[in-house]
Amino acid sequence: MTLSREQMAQRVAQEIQDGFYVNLGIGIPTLVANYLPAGIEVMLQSENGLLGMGQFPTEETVDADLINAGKQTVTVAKGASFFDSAESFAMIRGGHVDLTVLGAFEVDVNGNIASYMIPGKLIKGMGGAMDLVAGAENIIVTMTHASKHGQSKLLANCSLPLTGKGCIKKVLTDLAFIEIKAGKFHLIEHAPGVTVEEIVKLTEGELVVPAKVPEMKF
Amino acid sequence: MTLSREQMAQRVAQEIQDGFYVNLGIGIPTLVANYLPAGIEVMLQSENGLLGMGQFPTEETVDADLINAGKQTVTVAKGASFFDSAESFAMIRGGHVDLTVLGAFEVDVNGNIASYMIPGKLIKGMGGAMDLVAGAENIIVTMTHASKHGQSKLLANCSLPLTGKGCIKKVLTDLAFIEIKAGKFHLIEHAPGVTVEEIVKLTEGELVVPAKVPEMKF
Amino acid sequence: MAGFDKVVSSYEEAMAGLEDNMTIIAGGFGLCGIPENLISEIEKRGTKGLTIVSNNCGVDNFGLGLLLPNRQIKKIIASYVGENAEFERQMMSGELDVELTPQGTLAEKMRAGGAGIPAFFTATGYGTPVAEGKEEREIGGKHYILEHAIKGDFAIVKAWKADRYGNLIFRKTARNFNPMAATAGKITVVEVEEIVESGELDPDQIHTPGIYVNRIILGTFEKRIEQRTIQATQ
Amino acid sequence: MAGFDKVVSSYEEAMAGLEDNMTIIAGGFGLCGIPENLISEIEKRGTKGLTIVSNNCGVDNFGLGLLLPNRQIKKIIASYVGENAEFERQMMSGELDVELTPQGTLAEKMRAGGAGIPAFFTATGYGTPVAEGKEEREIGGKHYILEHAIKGDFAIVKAWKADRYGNLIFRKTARNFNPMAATAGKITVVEVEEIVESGELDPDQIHTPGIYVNRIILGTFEKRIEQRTIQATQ
Repeated sequence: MTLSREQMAQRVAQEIQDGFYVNLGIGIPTLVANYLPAGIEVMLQSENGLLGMGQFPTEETVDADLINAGKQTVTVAKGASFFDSAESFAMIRGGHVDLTVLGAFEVDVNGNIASYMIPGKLIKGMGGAMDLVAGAENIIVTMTHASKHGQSKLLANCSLPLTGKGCIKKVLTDLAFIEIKAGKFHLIEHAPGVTVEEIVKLTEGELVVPAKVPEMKF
Repeated sequence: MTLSREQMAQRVAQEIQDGFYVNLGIGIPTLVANYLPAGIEVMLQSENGLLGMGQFPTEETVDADLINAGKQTVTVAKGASFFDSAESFAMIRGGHVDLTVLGAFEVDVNGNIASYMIPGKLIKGMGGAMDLVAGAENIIVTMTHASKHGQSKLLANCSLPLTGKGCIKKVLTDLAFIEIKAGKFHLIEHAPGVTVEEIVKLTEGELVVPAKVPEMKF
Repeated sequence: MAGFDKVVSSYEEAMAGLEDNMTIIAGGFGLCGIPENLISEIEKRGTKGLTIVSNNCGVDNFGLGLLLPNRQIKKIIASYVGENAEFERQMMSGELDVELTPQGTLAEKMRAGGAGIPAFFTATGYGTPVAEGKEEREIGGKHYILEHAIKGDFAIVKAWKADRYGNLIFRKTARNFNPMAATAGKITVVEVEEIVESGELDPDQIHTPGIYVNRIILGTFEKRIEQRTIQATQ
Repeated sequence: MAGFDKVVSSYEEAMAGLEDNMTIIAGGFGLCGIPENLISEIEKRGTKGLTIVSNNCGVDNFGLGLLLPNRQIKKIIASYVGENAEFERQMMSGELDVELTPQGTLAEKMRAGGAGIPAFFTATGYGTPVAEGKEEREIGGKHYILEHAIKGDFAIVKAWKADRYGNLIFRKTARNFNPMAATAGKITVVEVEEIVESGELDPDQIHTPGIYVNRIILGTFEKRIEQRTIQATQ
């Protein structure tokens, strides 16, 4: 059984520690906020200029001047602050965000990531993704392990134009939790009901498989 | 009769236009604020983080958290703002200040200025002077025309280490108002009671003297 | 205009001096904090050949998207240009030149333009298409590319409050690119929801000092919401 | 310390981890807005071989000047180091290494350190002794030199108010270098005059977001005035 989007978010959430400042990208990363471990405090950074993002507003509290990086209306959490875009990316580029979670099309054994552009298709832009991957010390990429047609997204070399070079160390897919070290993928955990063989088959880049691969816990 | 410090300040003040943002250095430049033409509004920038510097405080209003770049206690004028040092020098370096007035040891025909360091003497530092001369479009240097020993301070080449290169276009001395253009000094006005000959004698760098040199008006 | 009073009374006056082929730096993120009436004034003037520097390009019938139907924009420098069918058409047909720039780099380029920093190194974009044609350098064992400052003939800015001297306060995430844009225009025009007398704003709480601002105009704003997202009621 | 509560209860705890030969970035301009008790704690600890990055170096018996008698400072990076006899003695004798840096460049180097910008070009210092050994470049017909970012093992900062999460508000010109210093330390320690509960500060009015701050301590301050200048009474 491959992980659902919610399970992927749930597994990523386990990596978050008390007192972390976290930037969550659009898509699965956004769902991570719903699965934070009990008893820990986290502040969400939104790169359009907000530290301490809260829940979505009610009809009564919706405010056009208060949105997140996905352009959705939001609210603020206790202790939040607003700032301009230069300051926001100073935080990101300067490595002050403890964890960044974002999606991707492809990742390779050298930690390269491709996530913003498919040649021939409409190019909408990289937004803040290039800044996030270049600045964060700690990034988790969330994506499906392979395309619908069974093509691996964990490659020896990214085939698409890069969003960042040599910056990804952790990937959470619907099949596995993988670390990238010294030019290789390392299998850290497999999803419940997914065999190591299936993971190996769908991983194009060199994958180091330890003798015993733990199953993800939820 | 050479100009007094107050007269020098008074002449410089005539160059200030309504709505100017002005940075005044320590010494004679500071006195300029006392001679602003009637009916004009000026905002004084202090590079330690204040736009809209006011008068000195009274005993009652003195505040250790409110000083100018000369470390004197001050007050704020109407419409003032505080900001950090990076923002302050963004204003200066970015050319947003309309007029900068500062002192110097020497100026030369190429617009070079030496104002912060005399080799062999104690070096206290350049403070914000290098930023001010590199960033301002419009600078007036105020200094005596020559040393007490009669040595010209308007030179063919500055002899002291530079504060800035090719950045000075106007000099107001106790003898004359001088512009620097195309590698030469140009005599614009003489001080009342000072002859053109005296000025020529005390100007080491090449000085262009027009047929008729107006006398400064106060 | 005497002294520091920067308030103008019409949008026509606010954008006076705008000419074909100028560069305009605009504040705003998505449709949040955009100078919507200044954009409408540019549409009305029909100015052509513009280079626009803005994080996004509005939507089909709002924000900077309004400048597309009459092909007023020659080039746009932006980080994300999604939600706009006419934009896509002009981009695909080559009528519109699009220079994609990472969001943080774009913000820093505007800041640098205002701050007299002509160029800076950043890791953002190293090893990506953004690095093409740019100088690369290793500093302290990490790779960087050189990015240059951006300045505009005009900057168009939306703030919440201003005093008559042009001191600005922004509100919530409508701040975004506006403070940097304000510093980077030869002429900086700001539209606001409220103008107060000089001296009424706390000097410690001003986001943008008036020195960067040339003109202030009082506006009314639609503030369209792009992704209205409401909590499920309990 | 749970969650984001960054308040510590002693100066000893505030400076825990400080070791010989570390680099400390300090806020303050002259004696205005200096972290005076954090400096005293460093004096008390007797830490040696320090590199100090600060606009000034205090006076003989106050501020960073307190670190001179026991020769705790190996090197100082500053823009102006005037008013201090012991400083002059150590500088002239070569016991103290002084790197003079223009004030605006110093502020920008600290900001760059915090913002992940490793180096930037500036016109400041071009053609002067400051340019020696630095890369020069002509950009758009103007001359610039390349300056590099500064980061510290510690940053010591004085703010006016903080909430428990480390969000900071500065007061008047005591702000100066403090916000940049706060971004540039691996460990940033802030002493303040008042600590409020999180959520009490207006999110629009925070000068330094708590993400940059590691420790907060409540202090009492002498706030010595260097040039007490009073208006002549009328």
